[in-house]
Amino acid sequence: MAERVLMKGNEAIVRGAIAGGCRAFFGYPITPQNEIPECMSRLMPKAGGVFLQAESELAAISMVYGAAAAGVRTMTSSSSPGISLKQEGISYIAGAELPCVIANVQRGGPGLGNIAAAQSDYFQSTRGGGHGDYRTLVLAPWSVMECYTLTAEAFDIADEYRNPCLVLLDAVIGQMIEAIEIPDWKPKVPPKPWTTTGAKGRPANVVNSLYIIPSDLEEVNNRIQARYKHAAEHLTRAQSIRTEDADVVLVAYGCSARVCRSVVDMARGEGIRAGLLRPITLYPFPTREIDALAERGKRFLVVEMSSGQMVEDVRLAVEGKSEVRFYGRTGGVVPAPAEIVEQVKAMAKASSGSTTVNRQPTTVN
Amino acid sequence: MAERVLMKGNEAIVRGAIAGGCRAFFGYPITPQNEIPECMSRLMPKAGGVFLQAESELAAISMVYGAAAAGVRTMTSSSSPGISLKQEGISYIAGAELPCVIANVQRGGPGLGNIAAAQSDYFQSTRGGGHGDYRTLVLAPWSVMECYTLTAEAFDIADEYRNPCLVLLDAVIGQMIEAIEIPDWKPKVPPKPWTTTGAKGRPANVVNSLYIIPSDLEEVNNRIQARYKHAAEHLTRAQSIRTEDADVVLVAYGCSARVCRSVVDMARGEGIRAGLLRPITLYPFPTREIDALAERGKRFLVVEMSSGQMVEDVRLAVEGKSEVRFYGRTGGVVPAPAEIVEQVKAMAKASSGSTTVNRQPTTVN
Amino acid sequence: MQKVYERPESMADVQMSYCPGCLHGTVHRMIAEVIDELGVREQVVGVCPVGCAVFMYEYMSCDMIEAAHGRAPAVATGVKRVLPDSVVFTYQGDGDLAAIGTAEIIHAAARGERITTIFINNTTYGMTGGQMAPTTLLGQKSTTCPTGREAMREGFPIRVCELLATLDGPIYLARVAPVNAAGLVKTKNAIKKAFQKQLEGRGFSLVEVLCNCPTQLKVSPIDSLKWVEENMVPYYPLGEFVDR
Amino acid sequence: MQKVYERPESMADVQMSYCPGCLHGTVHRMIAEVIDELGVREQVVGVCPVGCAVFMYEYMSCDMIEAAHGRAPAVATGVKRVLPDSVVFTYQGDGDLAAIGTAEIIHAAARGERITTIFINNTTYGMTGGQMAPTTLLGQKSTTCPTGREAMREGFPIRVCELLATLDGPIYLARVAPVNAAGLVKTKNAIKKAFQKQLEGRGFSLVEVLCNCPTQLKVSPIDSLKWVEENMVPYYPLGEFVDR
Amino acid sequence: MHQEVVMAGAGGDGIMMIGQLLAHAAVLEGKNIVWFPSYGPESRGGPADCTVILSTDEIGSPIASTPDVLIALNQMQLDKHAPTVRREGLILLNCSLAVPPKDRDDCRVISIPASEIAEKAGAVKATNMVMLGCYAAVAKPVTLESIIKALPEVLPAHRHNLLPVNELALQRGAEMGVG
Amino acid sequence: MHQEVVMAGAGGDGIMMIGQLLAHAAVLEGKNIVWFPSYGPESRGGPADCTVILSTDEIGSPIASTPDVLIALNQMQLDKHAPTVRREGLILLNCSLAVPPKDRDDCRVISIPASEIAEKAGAVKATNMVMLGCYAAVAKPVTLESIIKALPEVLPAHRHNLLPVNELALQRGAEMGVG
Amino acid sequence: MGKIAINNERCKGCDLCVHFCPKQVILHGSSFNSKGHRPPKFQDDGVCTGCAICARICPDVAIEVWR
Amino acid sequence: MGKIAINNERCKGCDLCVHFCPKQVILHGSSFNSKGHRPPKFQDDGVCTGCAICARICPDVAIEVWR
Ligand SMILES: Cc1ncc(C[n+]2csc(CCOP(=O)(O)OP(=O)(O)O)c2C)c(N)n1
Ligand SMILES: Cc1ncc(C[n+]2csc(CCOP(=O)(O)OP(=O)(O)O)c2C)c(N)n1
Ligand code: SF4
Ligand code: SF4
Ligand code: SF4
Ligand code: SF4
Ligand code: SF4
Ligand code: SF4
Ligand SMILES: [Mg+2]
Ligand SMILES: [Mg+2]
Repeated sequence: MAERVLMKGNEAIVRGAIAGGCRAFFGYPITPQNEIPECMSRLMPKAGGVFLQAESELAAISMVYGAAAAGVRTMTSSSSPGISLKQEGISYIAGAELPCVIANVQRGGPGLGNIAAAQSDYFQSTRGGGHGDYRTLVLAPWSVMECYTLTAEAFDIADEYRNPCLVLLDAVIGQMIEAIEIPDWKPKVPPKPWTTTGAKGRPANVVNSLYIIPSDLEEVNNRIQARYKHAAEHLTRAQSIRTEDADVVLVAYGCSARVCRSVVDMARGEGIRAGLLRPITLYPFPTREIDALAERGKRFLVVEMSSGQMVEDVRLAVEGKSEVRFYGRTGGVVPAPAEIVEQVKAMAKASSGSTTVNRQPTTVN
Repeated sequence: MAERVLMKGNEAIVRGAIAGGCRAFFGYPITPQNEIPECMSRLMPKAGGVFLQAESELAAISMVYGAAAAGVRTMTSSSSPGISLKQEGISYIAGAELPCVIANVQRGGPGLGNIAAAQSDYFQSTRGGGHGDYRTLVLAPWSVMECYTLTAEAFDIADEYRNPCLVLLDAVIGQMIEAIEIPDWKPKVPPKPWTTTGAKGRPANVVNSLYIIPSDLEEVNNRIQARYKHAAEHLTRAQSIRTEDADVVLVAYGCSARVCRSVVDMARGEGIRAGLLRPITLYPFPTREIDALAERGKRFLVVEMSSGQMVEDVRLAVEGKSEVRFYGRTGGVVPAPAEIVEQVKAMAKASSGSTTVNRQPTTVN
Repeated sequence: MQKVYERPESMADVQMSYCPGCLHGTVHRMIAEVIDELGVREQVVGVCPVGCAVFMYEYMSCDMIEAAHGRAPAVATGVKRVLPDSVVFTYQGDGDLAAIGTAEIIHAAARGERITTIFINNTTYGMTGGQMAPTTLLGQKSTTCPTGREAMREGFPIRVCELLATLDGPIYLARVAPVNAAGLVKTKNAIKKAFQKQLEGRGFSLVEVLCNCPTQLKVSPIDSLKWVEENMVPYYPLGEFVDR
Repeated sequence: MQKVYERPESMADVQMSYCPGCLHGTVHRMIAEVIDELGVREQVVGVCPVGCAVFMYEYMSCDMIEAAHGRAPAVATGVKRVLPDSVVFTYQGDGDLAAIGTAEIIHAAARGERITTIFINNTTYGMTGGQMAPTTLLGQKSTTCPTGREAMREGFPIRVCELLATLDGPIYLARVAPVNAAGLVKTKNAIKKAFQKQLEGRGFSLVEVLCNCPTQLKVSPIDSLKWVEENMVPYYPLGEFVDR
Repeated sequence: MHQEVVMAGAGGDGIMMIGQLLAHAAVLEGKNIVWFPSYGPESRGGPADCTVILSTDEIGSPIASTPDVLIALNQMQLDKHAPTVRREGLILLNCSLAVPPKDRDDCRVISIPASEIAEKAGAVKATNMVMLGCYAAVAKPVTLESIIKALPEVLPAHRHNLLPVNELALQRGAEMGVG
Repeated sequence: MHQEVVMAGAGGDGIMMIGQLLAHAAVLEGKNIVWFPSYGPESRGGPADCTVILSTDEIGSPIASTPDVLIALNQMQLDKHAPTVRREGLILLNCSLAVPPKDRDDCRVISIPASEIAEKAGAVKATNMVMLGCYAAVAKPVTLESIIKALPEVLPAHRHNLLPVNELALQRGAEMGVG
Repeated sequence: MGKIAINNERCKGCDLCVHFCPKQVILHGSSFNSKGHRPPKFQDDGVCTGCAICARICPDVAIEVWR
Repeated sequence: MGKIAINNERCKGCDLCVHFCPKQVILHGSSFNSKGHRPPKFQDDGVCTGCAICARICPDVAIEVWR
């Protein structure tokens, strides 16, 4: 067994990033992600990279834009309100077809909210909270180990798709400590002939998202959409846990998936065949995997620490073929396994209907 | 016939706002909405209200927050990149349960994009581009007349739901001139005992979105979600044009609905029974209306000036009961009626399948 | 004997969440006293920052608004513009005012908004755990400049009063340090003057209060006041910078 | 006879989209000349603003980045920090730099970023149609202050050089006005000096260029230069504000 | 009655203004109209065009992708828009600054030396009015009277001294259309 | 083996530290662990608690909603967390600062005067260690040896002079648990 | 002649009053309050002038003064 | 002794060169270029010094200078 070291999720983000070739970090403090910039300020100089605390989230994402244009693997991190501030910048990065990595350690919202764990930025993350037809590719770690590996991989993905890649976690995943085995990691860096590094021995390069002629901009959009299509084919990832024989499939990511992992065993302890489908990529979403389960008649219970956001992606995947229920807690409340077990039991008992919604908030149409 | 006056969409926003009781406008220039602040700077002082050009969109939305807290009907306007910058502020307004009106005259994106008309901020508008479990109530005028009336009404809605209300248009609707009849308008202003206007003869009021205890914040979220549920029941609005006997129902809003209005007649001219379902509220979305049409076997062609955003709401409403196709143009390209007629024809010919996607970008899963 | 000093009416009778010895509470009380003395409590609308003083709305007994991080001057502008007879103040830390909120404070000052800002410069982001602030001194360590702030890496600390004094909008700008008996009196006087200037309706007023953060400095409250006097005052000279 | 003046190598041979007589083009050319004279074209990364100069990337023959409105100094910081040997400049209008981008320019200056900013102060938002800028003069009309700027309503114009001069990070700050033959020479010299300062690697440099906007002023190009001289220069005094 | 007109010139040509004048005249006649502008990236002197749709019915798309009528004030704009005009449509051009298209013999093409006519009428600036007058006479979207009646609403008050020359230009243009 | 412990005290009590110490010891023994903190809004002196879950299996929820064990250092935290402990769970409290709960006779409740024991061992600051030692002896999540072995990893290097007193406090606590 | 009263439950034991009192009649405390802080002790030996400096510095508004 | 050449197609007829030439050898133009601007005329009567002030002010980089 390789050596296991104890690490906080936020620290694993930093170490994974550096392993993934990140050499420039620009951030601004905000709880519950402060360990990321703090740890970066210690480790990045040792890795020969740049750490800079920006004057704001706007400045941070713009510095990322500049460093990405200059061809360096770069990232920023923040938590919900700070991520909202970066939306214009993220849209620019997507529009200029630049790679970068962004970590969002979600907290309770809306507004100032609180610093507890929430998953209410799912729409913002997967639908693009900024303007225009872009998306961020979204990875959702559920363990400290995945904080490390998915962050490292995020840089490869961002470079491959020339698009921002978001690592979406929450206060629990960011703040918890687990033992991990540090993997060997070799970044895959594609050539970047488009960088603005000084026009030495080549024509001048321009990094830009302005296309004043609509058909030119449409062409860019088509190129970007084609990349998303490619990602849907090649990047989508989900973990299935005991779904094979399951009657009720829980769908959850990140912290709520951890809770649901306990629920699966507890429910089975009570004789209910429960399983868990855990999307690892939230965009692209594992539509096909869920559709396949729906085809086999499985019923779904979507669990989120939100009032119902990912449930829309599940419903879009299921498209009426099977029942989709939702259970959510908001405002930083982490649901206890027992509450969810109750939901699973109720569902196992009830005859299959169409989409229903339980107790706490609601699906949204 | 009452007197008809020629007016630009953007100007109608201003005049509708003042008729709706708006007495404080805070904005920042950006094309294609500059007529809004410019016209406000002339008309608001005459109405005894406040016009102030802020130093940025961030400041503008924060000034709106302050003025709303002080109990005055207030609004801001911008276009796509500027709206992205307001996302944190909008989330705060929603979290503090304040009313306000925001106009977004959408332009081509992502990034700097261009200044032509687009509808690619639909996700941002209807899913909340900011963090947390809030939504903005979204009204989508398709004529200069509606620019006036829906903006006026937006203030009543915002006050009733204590939530930001977004008037979502685009460069075409904002820039075009039509003749309108100025209606009589009586704002409905509810009492606002929660305003921070100085604690005179009452205990001090606090306007705030910070709830450090998760269960407190969850309670706020439940209250907010209950309002959205109420809105879904009472606020949802859509216009049906020749859908009764239609085989193919076009679904479109704003500028693309105008184009589709032409398409309906053209298609019928060619013997195809086409109709148009035009959502006037985008959030809450007319799910029930679309579901009812789907129940009756109608097939849908969603037309957007985006790579496919509202189509998700249509698919969520249809839930596999009927076929949903998508046709979109992006980057500021306005589709010509003839292109869409081709799509309708192809659809009328083809046998019904499930969701299919045509030519230009794509649905997104 | 009669009572000569008690909780001012404008302060709520609750426990504050600040660390022991943190001057946030001291400055809160001075503001409340000034509001009482000017008899304007019922006109006051205060705007809280995001920072350790984020809960200030619980500690005051006047109307209060919680602003987004850095945006308090814009929120205050929104209030004052629609309620010209109100007395509006913002209370902001150095992260809030001099980092993320730089544009908002400069433009509120340049516009000569009739508001008053109490600016708490404690050279650190107290609330989030002692990260570098724009006012962190050269050489000073923080959780994001663990080897000490270096000019050519993290840049130079910003002197807010001097910066704002180049604008035509402010009518009162002062820097004070309530770290000794005389400083306490001067601080209170400056805050009072700033509010009085607002009542004159001619422009913007701000008082920069050099404060301690014993927690992030990791010293006792008393030593933290000495630290302010010995390290901050030389770089941030005290005095009135604008008075017109 | 030999050619003594032609298009500098660092400028692309294309038509610019500026209005007739607009000095944006004049200043572009000076920047290109300086880059040529210093022989650094292959190290240059320029950052364009959002404003009339938004297409500058088409007019230069060096690497260029289009920044979001106001964020050019942060973008430039990102570039310079990861490519310390590059020569990085931003080109920004008064709306871009002194309104939405206030925080970014102040902090880039305070950090002493080794970049150069060419700041075009034309007292207006040219690109969007002549709205009020932070630098619009008192009394000056604009499409958002149609009756003329009033101090107690729209606030006072901001003097950027004076503002930045209170910081320790800038090593060169100058204001020039290329509105007459002497001004042309001084402008070019100031731009060159600013770039040279960057090459010294000690801090931030900025040249504020008082410019015309004949279109929004609604006067002829020649009259617009007179307007700059008669109305702007008295409020925005020319000279070097920092040189260290 | 339903007519879609694209008017195209350079910034400063007064294209937007004749579009709005036509719109006002149509409103006077109780018609429905939509006016829609489009500008190039240039701040001044770049291409500028607008679309006016007049109809006695409800107007759908505000964009004329295959207009019935093109009014082109210069060569660049003629070249750009001529191909979009519908078969059997009308192309009206200012032959002072442009030559008729070779490949649109499926359309009615009318060339008038509008700049010269305007100059003779008293102001080159009124070239736009000459074109509008001619269009009104040829395609009869509204009467010339309605246009003349609408003039004071469109011309800013401080330009009302120019009413006569504009009116004259409209009439001269109309004569070209009738003739 | 699967055990969920909540440790609760005030900021400055070293709660987070004993949680991490337990985690390190568990890793030394090849167990899976999750440690998770929670702070109040207070900057200093407010409530601070952490959860440690130790297991020989994969760990699901990192939050212990019904913990097996509560270690409470003061009354407020005891009152807050005692009701959450599972039936037949363990409540360990510092009776120097808190009195045992009246309504949890379904649990094993152990009260030790940890502050006094720590003071006698040489430092009140080591109260946390006394509690951890006692817990280790009673519930045997890991051996005391593993904890002592892990101590240097958790204590910052400049505090290594305090290793002996901490070790002593751990042992005194363990003795309370065994006794 | 003055006297002060310290609200022990509000006091956080920062000792700033101890340090600021010009007459040194406030002494470092030794017993804890319910929150674990040690409020100082006012030693009322008639020396207190009621100058209220202690109350002015007290960050927790824990001191009242009589004169 | 100098001379200049004006690139008529690039010129926007702003007349700044006309105004700035110390020798007044650049005159307001009368014919239009293809974009509708009126480039000025260089009147080459040997007075031009090749000082290049005209080229330095020209916003459209339309002037080349020989000396
Ligand atoms: C948009 C946003 N960014 C960052 C934060 C996190 N944050 C909270 S307080 C704070 C800094 C507070 O420092 P300062 O203003 O100096 O106040 P202090 O705590 O020192 O009194 C930060 C960065 C936030 N809440 N929102
Ligand atoms: C976030 C955002 N806000 C607003 C705009 C619109 N905008 C474009 S240019 C500009 C102002 C330009 O003024 P200035 O910087 O002075 O440059 P000038 O055009 O005068 O040269 C504005 C507000 C934008 N593109 N993005
Ligand atoms: S962290 Fe610092 S500023 Fe914040 S309350 Fe504690 S001592 Fe005061
Ligand atoms: S609008 Fe003004 S600043 Fe912009 S190009 Fe024209 S003259 Fe120059
Ligand atoms: S009132 Fe003055 S003398 Fe009396 S205890 Fe307080 S500080 Fe000391
Ligand atoms: S200053 Fe106040 S809080 Fe501090 S020790 Fe004295 S009474 Fe207690
Ligand atoms: S070079 Fe000098 S003298 Fe010759 S035309 Fe130009 S400005 Fe005039
Ligand atoms: S300065 Fe240049 S653009 Fe202007 S008139 Fe002279 S040559 Fe033409
Ligand atoms: Mg601070
Ligand atoms: Mg400008």
